[in-house]
Amino acid sequence: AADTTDAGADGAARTITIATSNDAPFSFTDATTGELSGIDGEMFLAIAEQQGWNVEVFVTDFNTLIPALVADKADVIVDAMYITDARKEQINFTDPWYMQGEGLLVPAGSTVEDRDDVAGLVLGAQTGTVFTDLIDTLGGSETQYFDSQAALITAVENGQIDAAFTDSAVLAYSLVQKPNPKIKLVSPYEAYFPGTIGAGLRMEDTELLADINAGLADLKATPQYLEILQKYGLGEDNLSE
Amino acid sequence: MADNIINVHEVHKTFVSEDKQSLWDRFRGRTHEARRVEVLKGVNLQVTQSETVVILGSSGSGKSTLLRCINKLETIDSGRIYVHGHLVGYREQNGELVAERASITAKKRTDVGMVFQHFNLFLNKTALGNVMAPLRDVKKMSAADARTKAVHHLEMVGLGDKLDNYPTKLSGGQKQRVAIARALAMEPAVMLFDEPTSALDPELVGEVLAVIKRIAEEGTTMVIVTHEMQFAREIATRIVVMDQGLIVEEGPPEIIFTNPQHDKTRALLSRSQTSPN
Amino acid sequence: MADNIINVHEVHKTFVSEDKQSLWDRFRGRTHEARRVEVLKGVNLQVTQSETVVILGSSGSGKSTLLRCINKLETIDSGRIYVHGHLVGYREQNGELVAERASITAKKRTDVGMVFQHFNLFLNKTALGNVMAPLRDVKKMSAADARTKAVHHLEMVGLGDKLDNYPTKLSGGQKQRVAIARALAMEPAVMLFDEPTSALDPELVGEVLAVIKRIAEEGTTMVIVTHEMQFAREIATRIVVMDQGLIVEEGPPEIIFTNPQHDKTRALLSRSQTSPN
Amino acid sequence: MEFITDTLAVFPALFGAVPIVLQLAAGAMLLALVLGLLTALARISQSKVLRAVAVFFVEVIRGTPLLVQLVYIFFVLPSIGIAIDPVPAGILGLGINYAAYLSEVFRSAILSVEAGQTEAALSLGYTPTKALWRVVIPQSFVVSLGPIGNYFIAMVKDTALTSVIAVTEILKTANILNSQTFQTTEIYTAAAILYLMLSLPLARIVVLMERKARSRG
Amino acid sequence: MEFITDTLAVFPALFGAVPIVLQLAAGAMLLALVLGLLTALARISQSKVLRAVAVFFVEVIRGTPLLVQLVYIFFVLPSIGIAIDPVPAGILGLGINYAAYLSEVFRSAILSVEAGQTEAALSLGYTPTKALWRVVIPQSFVVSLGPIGNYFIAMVKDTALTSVIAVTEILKTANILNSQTFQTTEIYTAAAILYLMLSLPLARIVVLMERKARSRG
Ligand SMILES: Nc1ncnc2c1ncn2[C@@H]1O[C@H](COP(=O)(O)OP(=O)(O)OP(=O)(O)O)[C@@H](O)[C@H]1O
Ligand SMILES: Nc1ncnc2c1ncn2[C@@H]1O[C@H](COP(=O)(O)OP(=O)(O)OP(=O)(O)O)[C@@H](O)[C@H]1O
Ligand SMILES: [Mg+2]
Ligand SMILES: [Mg+2]
Repeated sequence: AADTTDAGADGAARTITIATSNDAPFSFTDATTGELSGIDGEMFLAIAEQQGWNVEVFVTDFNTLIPALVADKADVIVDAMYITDARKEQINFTDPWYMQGEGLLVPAGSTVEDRDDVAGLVLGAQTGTVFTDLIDTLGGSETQYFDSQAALITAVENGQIDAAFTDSAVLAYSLVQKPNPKIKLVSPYEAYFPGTIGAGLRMEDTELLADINAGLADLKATPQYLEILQKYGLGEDNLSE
Repeated sequence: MADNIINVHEVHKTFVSEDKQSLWDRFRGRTHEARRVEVLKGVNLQVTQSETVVILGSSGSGKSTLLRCINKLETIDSGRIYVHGHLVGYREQNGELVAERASITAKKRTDVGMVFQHFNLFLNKTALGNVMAPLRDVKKMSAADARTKAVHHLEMVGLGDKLDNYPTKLSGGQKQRVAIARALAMEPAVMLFDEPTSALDPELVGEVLAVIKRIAEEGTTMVIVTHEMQFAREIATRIVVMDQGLIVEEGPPEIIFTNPQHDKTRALLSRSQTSPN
Repeated sequence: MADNIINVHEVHKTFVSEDKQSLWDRFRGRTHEARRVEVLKGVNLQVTQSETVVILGSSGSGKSTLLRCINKLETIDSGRIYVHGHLVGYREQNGELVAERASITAKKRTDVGMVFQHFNLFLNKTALGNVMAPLRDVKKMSAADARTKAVHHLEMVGLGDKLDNYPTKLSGGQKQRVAIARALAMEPAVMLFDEPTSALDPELVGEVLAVIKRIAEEGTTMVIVTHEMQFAREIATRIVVMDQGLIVEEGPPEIIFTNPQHDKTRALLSRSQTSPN
Repeated sequence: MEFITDTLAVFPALFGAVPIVLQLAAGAMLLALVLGLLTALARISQSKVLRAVAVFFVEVIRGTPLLVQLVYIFFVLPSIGIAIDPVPAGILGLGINYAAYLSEVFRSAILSVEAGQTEAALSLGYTPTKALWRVVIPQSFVVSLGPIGNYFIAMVKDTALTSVIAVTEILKTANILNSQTFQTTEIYTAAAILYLMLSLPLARIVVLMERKARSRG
Repeated sequence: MEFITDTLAVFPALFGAVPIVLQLAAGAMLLALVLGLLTALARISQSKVLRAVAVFFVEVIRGTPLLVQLVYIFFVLPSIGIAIDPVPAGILGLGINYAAYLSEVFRSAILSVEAGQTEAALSLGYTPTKALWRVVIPQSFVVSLGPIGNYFIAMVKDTALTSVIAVTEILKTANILNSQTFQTTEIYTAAAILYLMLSLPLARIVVLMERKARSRG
């Protein structure tokens, strides 16, 4: 998968490998259809179609997405990754795709109503996400880091942690997939970390960056852009300027 | 008969050994017919207080098996073995032998001391530890009492200076003397010796035989299996000759050695005369 | 001297064995002084075509070491050993012995056949496979030729019906005869036997000695270490007596056996007369 | 040069995880020793049921990956009401896994003690149970020492697997550092060296213990 | 009941990962056998340098967790220009790791072949090298069969660790399924059973092979 970016010079369709941690609803292979799905997934498919690329998917833990990209395992990170300064030192980001913030997941019986209430509790986040920085500031009695969003949610369900911070879209989506009386999303909740999502590329792949940005601009100009967001429970609030 | 210390009555013992099976037979759970060897074919033997009975017999005649049955290290098919008038390892119920509780058998076994060909010292214990262990674990003696007694018995067998040696630091003859002290310290009514010197280098045999002789002279009741004819003749109050699972001849040594009746006895004696070992 | 098949000249051989060290000494890299034992102290021996030399000597006198040196299974300290006029395992350079290439030593070793006390058959090969292996691997013979030759030699030692038996399915005497066939098939100029029957049960000794005798009668040059005095007397054209690393007496068997000069020889002979084994 | 200083700079953060690793390994080993000995005794017991249970336990544990067992204990057991924190779950998972292997060590060590030892004890009036505990098992421990030591070293390394159940041991710490600083090479090199610093001295000790045990034999 | 049918429903998806597991295990075992034998030969060779290199290799590999080795190969090696796909990286990692262990198996098996075998071969005119390859090594393989088999089973289970380097083997497949359906219990139960279905028959085969080898002896 690594050096397929260079293929296609002879006119054959170019293959782009995307890296994802396979978390719904951002970018994941649908268990039933086998198709790449999700917000970021479908957006990238739209861009790829427009650019005439084939798409391959490389699945790895979230915290190894950047190492995997740098190690040439994939060409683009397409996984709802926040554009942050720390990450920008390692990789390039495209123009913003959309905006979203974190959600707070707690056991059903919890009295937590806001992130200020979690001081002294056992907190959890996914290894490698920006939320690890957030929970470090909240005064939890203990913090635990999980390799996947699913593990994080299960830990709340099991009572192994008292509060989990992660993408609100994931939390909402998981409750739709498997309605679970043991856990609840804190609502209303104003994100501390409203972030901008983008795709990540290796520093040197400037040409590909330009292509994706061009495709993205085109996509944003179509109604399909909002349709994708709405399909997975996001809306106009999440549009990036 | 009740004043017999040991009374072996019509004892039969059969070993059942499975034939070696091929890989596939085992895998498919096929079993061959078992091979059955009757090793004791109705043995009778009485041993009374202060006797020294020496059992002779060629290899495979069942001598060891007989000793092991007396101590219930083997089960028997039929017959009865009484020690001090009690069955060992069994209860009688409607004329049948039924296994008794292990703890009861254990208690009865303290009446019988056994010394093995290969010593069987506890390898993780010193000479002293070997003699003390059963005194503490079985007789529940205090550490101090057990120690005093153990030292006494080790001194009796001439090992007062080897108390703290582990078995690996003892010669064969020394090991066997520790084993004898260990058995004697339990004050059994009878001592069984199964070829106590045949695993020893020739030059070490003498020291062990000397110890056994001294114990005999003190009046301890003993049954000894040995191939040392000269020793047997000197020590035995009675010689018992076994052949193919039966006792074929018995009597005082002066008669057995000078006027053997049974062919087997003659063969045994003649063999020992021509070759010194 | 060049017509000697074997010429051992003033050979010295010392074994250096390190003393057993304690755990801590080893851990801290401390080494004790090595223990040095001079096992050959200047041995001279010539063997000519069709001779059958029998080496006698008590245990530890250096007999095995001498044979092993001849075949370069041991290095020597000083002296020279020539087989067919060539040094084995060494080149001479400015009067010093220098190790030669392993492949050259290997080639020279095919001139010398050796039969070991413990047979050392290749355990993963049948009788036939054992004899064929060196023919194929060393002599580079074709499978068919090697097979023919191997069968021939196995028949010579009376094992034509055991070709496909693995060593575990052969008796000790049969194993030793396979080992002899294996060595003979390489057509060595001389055969060395190191106590070829001492690991055998008494009833199997005869069959091996018979085979060796037949080979001797065919005129094969041989050096035999054995404790079988009767056999030595019958087969030897010359007896060599070793003691403490030296050859102390040699001569034709009729003289050595009837009129031994050296104390050691007399001791050896007298011992063998009193005890039949 | 920069690589070396950068790598060295990672160590302080990783050292913080060493106590957790030691806690995991010590706790799990204790559990494995007790459970392993019990399982071994069950396997050589008279009771058919006990034997079958022990065999089933050993086969299932040895037939599945430790990683799956850890995931199971941490994420699945809570669904039947047994919720366990990461470190205890790690101890439980490692302990149960190694118990299955140690039970085989104990079993073969017990069987390797000569029958003559038991017979001597019986002939002196020990009950079979007492002979097992006072004579056979102490001797079998000496035989087991080497294998136990080697399993302990393996266990120290296997603590790395608990990173998947959110235990902040060395590897997890390295992962977290990596997702913050992205100094992949330096961080994992430091982690590897730290594991070597833990396991090599242990291996030395095991060799020494084994020799010592043998020389006493 | 629903639990059982839900669990059974997971299997088809997991079965898809079995070929990858077999590919990993077979490839890694082949690599481990070759590299392990070479390492063993290096350890018993005359050359001090070769011996030192082999010891270093074995100690480093046995002193670090396989999980760390896999991460290293997959994420760190690319920084020095060696980029490897997940499955080849898994084969390489497992293969190198097991080579270190197999080298010890081979070494002790080679040393366990009686010196008499070599002496007989030498006396028949084999060179030392030829004696090693034609006489000693074939016999040592018979001795090694059992341990090799057991390491192979362990390796099949250790393929689970390659889930962290993005190999879609059984555990990774289970993780992926879990992040979409959240049927934690059913999914991991099915995964555990699948591993048992792979390793138990292998264990049976190893026992049979071992007995067979011994009976030929
Ligand atoms: N556990 C066993 N299973 C099967 N057969 C056995 C067993 N123990 C002994 N035997 C057989 O029982 C027979 C008698 O054995 P026993 O040891 O009593 O003979 P022995 O007279 O003591 O001989 P030795 O002088 O050689 O010690 C022998 O044929 C032996 O092979
Ligand atoms: N590899 C070795 N290392 C140290 N000493 C050795 C070695 N091989 C033999 N020796 C010693 O060399 C001496 C002579 O041994 P050798 O085997 O040649 O005697 P031998 O005459 O063949 O005796 P035997 O009749 O017992 O076979 C002995 O003292 C022996 O202990
Ligand atoms: Mg006997
Ligand atoms: Mg010799």
